Amino acid sequence: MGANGERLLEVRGLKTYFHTQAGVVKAVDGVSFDLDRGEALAVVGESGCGKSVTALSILNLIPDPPGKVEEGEVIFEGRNLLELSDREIRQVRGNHIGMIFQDPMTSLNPVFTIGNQIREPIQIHLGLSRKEAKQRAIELLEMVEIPQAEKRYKMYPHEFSGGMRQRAMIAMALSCEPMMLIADEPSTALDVTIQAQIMELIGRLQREINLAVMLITHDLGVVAGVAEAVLVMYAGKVVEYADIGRVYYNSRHPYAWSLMRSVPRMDEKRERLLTIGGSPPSLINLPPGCSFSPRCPFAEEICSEQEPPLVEAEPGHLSACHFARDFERHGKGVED
Amino acid sequence: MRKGKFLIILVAAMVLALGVAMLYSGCGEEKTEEKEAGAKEGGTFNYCLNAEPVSLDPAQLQESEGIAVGKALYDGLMDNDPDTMELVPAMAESFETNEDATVFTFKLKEGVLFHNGRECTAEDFVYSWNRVCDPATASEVAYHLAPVKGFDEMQAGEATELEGVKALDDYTLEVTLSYPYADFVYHTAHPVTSPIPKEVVEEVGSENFNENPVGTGPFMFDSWTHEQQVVTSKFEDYYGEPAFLDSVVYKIYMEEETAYQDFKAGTLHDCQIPQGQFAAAEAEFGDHALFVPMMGIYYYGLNVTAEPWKDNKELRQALNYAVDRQTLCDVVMEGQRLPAEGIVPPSIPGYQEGASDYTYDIDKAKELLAEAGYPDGQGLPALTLGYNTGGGHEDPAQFIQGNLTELGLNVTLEGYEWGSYLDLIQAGQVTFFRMGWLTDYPIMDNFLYPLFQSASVDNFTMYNNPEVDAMLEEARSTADEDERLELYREAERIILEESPIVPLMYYKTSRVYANNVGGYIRTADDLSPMERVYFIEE
Amino acid sequence: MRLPDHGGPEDLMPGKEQPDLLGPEIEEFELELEKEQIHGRTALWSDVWYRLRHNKLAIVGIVIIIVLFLVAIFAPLLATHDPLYSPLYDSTVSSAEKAGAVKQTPNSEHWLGTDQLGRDIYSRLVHGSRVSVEVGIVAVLISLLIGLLFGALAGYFGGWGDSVIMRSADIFFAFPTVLGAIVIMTVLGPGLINVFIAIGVLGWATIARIFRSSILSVKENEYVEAARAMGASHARIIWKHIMPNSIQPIIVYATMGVGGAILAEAWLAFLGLGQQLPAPSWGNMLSEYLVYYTTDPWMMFIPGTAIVLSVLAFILLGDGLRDALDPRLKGSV
Amino acid sequence: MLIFILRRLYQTVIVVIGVVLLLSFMMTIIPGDVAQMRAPKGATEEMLQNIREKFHLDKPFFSRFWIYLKGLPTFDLGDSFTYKRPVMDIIREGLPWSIKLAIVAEIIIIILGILAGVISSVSRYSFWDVLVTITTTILVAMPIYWIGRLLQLFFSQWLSWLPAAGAPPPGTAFFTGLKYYIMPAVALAAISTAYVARMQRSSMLEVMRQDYIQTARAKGLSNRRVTYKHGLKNGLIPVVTYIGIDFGVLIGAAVLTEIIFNWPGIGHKVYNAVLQRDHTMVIGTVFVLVLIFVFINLLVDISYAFLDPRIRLGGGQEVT
Repeated sequence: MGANGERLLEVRGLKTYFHTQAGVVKAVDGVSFDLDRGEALAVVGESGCGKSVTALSILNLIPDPPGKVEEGEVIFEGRNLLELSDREIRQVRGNHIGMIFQDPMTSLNPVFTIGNQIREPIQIHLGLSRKEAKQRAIELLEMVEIPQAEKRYKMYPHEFSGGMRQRAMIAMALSCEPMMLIADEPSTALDVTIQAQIMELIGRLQREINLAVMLITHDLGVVAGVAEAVLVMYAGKVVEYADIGRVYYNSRHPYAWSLMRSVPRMDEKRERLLTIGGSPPSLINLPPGCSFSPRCPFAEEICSEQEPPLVEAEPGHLSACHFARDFERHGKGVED
Repeated sequence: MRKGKFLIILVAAMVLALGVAMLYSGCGEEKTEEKEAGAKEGGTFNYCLNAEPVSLDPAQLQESEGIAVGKALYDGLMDNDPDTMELVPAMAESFETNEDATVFTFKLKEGVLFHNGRECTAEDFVYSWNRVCDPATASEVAYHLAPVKGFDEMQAGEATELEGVKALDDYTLEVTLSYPYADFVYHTAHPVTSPIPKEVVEEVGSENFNENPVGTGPFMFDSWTHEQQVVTSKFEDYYGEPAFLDSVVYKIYMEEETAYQDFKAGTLHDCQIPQGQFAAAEAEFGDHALFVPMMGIYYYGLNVTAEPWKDNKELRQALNYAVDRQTLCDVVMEGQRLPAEGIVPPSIPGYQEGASDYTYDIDKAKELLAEAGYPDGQGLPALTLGYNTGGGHEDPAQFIQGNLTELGLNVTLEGYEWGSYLDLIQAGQVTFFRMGWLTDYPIMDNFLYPLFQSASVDNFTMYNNPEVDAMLEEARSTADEDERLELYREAERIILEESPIVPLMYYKTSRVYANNVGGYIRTADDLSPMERVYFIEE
Repeated sequence: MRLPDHGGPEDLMPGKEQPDLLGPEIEEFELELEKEQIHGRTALWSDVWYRLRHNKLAIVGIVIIIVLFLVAIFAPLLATHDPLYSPLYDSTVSSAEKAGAVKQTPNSEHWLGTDQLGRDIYSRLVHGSRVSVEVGIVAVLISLLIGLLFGALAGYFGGWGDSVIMRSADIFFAFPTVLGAIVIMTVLGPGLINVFIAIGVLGWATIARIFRSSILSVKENEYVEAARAMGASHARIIWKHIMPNSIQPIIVYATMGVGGAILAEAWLAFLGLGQQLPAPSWGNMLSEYLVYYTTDPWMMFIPGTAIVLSVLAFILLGDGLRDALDPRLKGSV
Repeated sequence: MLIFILRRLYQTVIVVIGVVLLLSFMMTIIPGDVAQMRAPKGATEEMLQNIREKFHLDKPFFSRFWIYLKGLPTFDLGDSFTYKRPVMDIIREGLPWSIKLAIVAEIIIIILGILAGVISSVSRYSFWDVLVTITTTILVAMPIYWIGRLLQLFFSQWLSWLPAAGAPPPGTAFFTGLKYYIMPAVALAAISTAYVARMQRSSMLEVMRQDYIQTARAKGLSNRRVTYKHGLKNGLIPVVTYIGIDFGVLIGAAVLTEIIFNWPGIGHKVYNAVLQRDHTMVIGTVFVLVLIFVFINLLVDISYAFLDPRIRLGGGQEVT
């Protein structure tokens, strides 16, 4: 939410639906947010809330069929990415926006060497020769703190450890000096210690090369040190959007609030972690009113009747709850 | 919707497949008018063989493919006239026989050359016949010379030369038999008895003569690509009329159907007509489709030592009246066979019409069945009718079963593959069986003696009639042709009356040859003499 | 993990897949969708039936199979003629009529025409379905019996028995199938029962392999350990605990195996080693009519289409079953 | 890796000996007296006995088996009963034809099968996909000899484009000779092509939803590059394995094809040999066929390891 820099990306009313035989799955249903140069935004939510689809929609990577971006705009550097031709969007992918994925074990092609895979976008987007591209790839490997880069360059993914692979993925995503990096749960599949290293690396790179980062995670804990703003999603919609401090300490939405309490934290002593009962709703058949209402500990009658709009609970803090403005009082009253 | 489209395509594909099949109905090729005949010298004739020849060594010529090639490479003392099957001299100028048909003296033509250029003399016959009978040669067809004196000693390894074969001089050969056998001279028309040059055998080794055959025939051997073809070329110094053709390539096919396809495509100049296409072939190729009666009989045998056939002549005769040979030949076999009411076919000198009075007469059959003790088939155990699979015997077998069912019998079919079939018949496990008999020589003896003489190994019906045995022996020692044939005829009538077999059909050749070919005939032993064949000027 | 009722042509494919490039969360979401919304419960066989029911190609297969079975059961009622009757054998029929009785093209009297002996092809086709059904079922049962027994012995007990059995399976694999069938049939002689045995015996190795490997994967599971700890007998453990959990690929293979057996009957008949004549079987009919493929090609399309359709049906059902039983199961064609 | 190869070799030997043992036994219990079949018209019992001795038929089963086994390492397979020539000579003549046919069939399988599979996986539910799916399923369901006959009916009988059968005669020019291969190779390849197409399709679809494909797309690669570089190389792995193993099968499984197309190969010969009770021929031929089959399997296993870098060094993964 830091509106202090130069605007890089604007997402407006993004709707991505999947057309299945069981019905239309509204995976992303009207999501809007902004990202400035060098800013780090965390997109948080449970599995199936639409955060990955949002990321894929930005790069127009939604498989069609069955998926389709139905509505909305993704303005990147003044151009609507959704209206670009195939050729043009490919110039953006990997070149201006890099992306890394959750599972480094499977995200690298097992039959090509690491070097080959890093070299590929460099050659394609920057038009470097094979030799130059190799030089650049080795530099990149060094940049992401992979030792013996020259030797590693020739190795296959299966010869790398998980953390190494994710570093290689990052190197690959950053190979063309993109302005923005989308990291889709970059550390989820890794050991806790490695997780921290990877997040640290992303944080460092973001600062050093003024990279805008869209960090997708279900785990608020890991973004604490990196992200400046947080977008909380639930059932394909934005339910809370604010800078990180506000979401952490002054959440205005019961879902985000519960999420905060489901994460173990160093700085707070809690007797037990909160768990959110039930499971995410079917995106085909959303419950009436607020999607979260069946699971919401504070739900009232209105919640299952009317869908709450996304409103400014306080300046710079958006929340989609009927009680957003007086959530603190309302929520605490119930909990204690 | 996608699936709808898919299903529609699926159904459409099926319907289309069926539709194509239905729409197509015999739109045969246009028959081209034959050009005016005019023999042309030269050319290469592609002759169809239906299997790989087992061997090209005369000592191993046993099956029709080997013999077809052998007939072109080798000549013998005598030959059969291609049209009448009567005996005519080949390398022999003439021959004489003594009173009781035990000694034959052949006078040879002079100046007959082997393919290697050397003249062939009586000594070469002596050498070649000895070689055939030598156990070291391991000939499976040495039996052609079995009547020659000294044969048994030779086979047993007790002698190294046939006692009964002598070269009196370069051009006189004397053959003595161990028993009277007037028809022996027919054996000398078989290519197994052809002469081969000793020096070639010694040069290449007896075992390899097969791959390097040299004879006195109208064509010389060039090459043999196993499973593919045998190439022969015209022998310019042939003692008889030299061939018109430059060369004959014997193409080896494993399957009649595919050969027929290639014939139609022009790759082959002749081939067998596959079963089921006789009528169509006749319509398409007219008189180039040759259906010539052959020297063979197709019959169902009854093991007369086994129940229920044993001592029940009426039952056996009933079967003979119950089968509709005419329909079998005309409809099932598409006219490609001749109804057989006797054993010896019409192509054999001595053939008698009406050897039996077995006609299709279901009432008579029923009468006989009742006389046999099984009125309307009651009391008769279920019969099993055996046949060997894969040779086109299925349809006749089913037809016979239908006929016998009509008679009131309970018949099941049992198909065996050839490998075990003969065994089962001889072991008496199959007592009602299909069998065919093709003879090596156009003589009545060759039908009656092997099949019905009580000690013969090929007597599958176990028929044993001392009277018939005596008659057959007598016939063999009768040098006078007419007398001899009369004896055979009588024996045939007796056998038929006793009905150990149900004769069904006489084989016919089923051969087609190309439009641009002349002089092509098919003989009763299912061969085509290549020296008579020529191409016609287009 | 797949969209609940995907029924596109890809259902034919050995390895069933899901829509590509969906993010992981979509897949998880779909799982939820299947479990909760559609089924409400997780009983296996109802799941299977549900998925199968929504696979149109499998339904096509099932329909053909049902028709095949109905035809086989009610063959005598459906046939318009005695499948063995031919006017050629009939002494009351004139010879002119006999000459015209064979190889008639389809007409109102003979719906699919008559064969080379003048018999009604339609009636022979209807009766022939019985042979196909019998061969399919019996041969597969024999394969199952041998294959499951040896597979269970090998997989469950391991050790040298395992080695012996699996090496024997290797031997059967290395043996060219057609040749194996020919040799077995020449040993046994022709006839329907021997066709069952030959086809059945040749199929055991695959089933043993599949069953063994699934037993190996199930064997170490906790519930098996638990059963063993409670002193259950080997037979009981295999039957009660391992079987239900390893049987799925076997069911798929066996279903397709029925189609394979129908096909095998056909080529055995072609080699003259099949069902004894004159009883009609599709294999016999096809090889009989094949003779006339240049003069009367329509004939061979009748048994040919029947064979293809019924084999197709079992393949479609097998594919459908595999997807329905376990969408992730792969490669056991 | 070495241990892996050694283990496979040991299994190979066991399988080969097992096949010979099984086959010898079966040939022994096949009804039908070899001597009887070989004997001339009018043969005596003595002559039959000679034949039996010549072919060792009078000896007990195990001593005959031992005679075989002794000859195997030097490829001394005895003489054919029917052709009276060394079985190995006959195999030497037939095997090249079988292998050549299998190679052409394999080329058809590779080109058509993989192409069809890739096309239908790339454009799922398109016309081509549906066509490929229907064709492949029907092909699998068709008796191979019927496929052969249909081909002959269409291309030889009706259209006269191709020779109905047979191998190219000696001295035929290469391209003319190729015409002889087309139909038998297509018939032989039909079922495998269908399997490969189905396998390739599902393997491609499987690969195309792997994370690394998404990575490749996110790198901004063109669809073509994603499919044919990143997808195909991975998607080919199981297919290549299948094709390799199938090559061994094709050489030995061509019995029906070789009969219908009058191909002078080895499958044809062995079929006739069974019917002729030519024991030495049957056992010798199958021995060579099985040897080829297991050897190719071995090669495939080893080459598989080189195709997939994951196995190259890891060494543990066995392919069955």
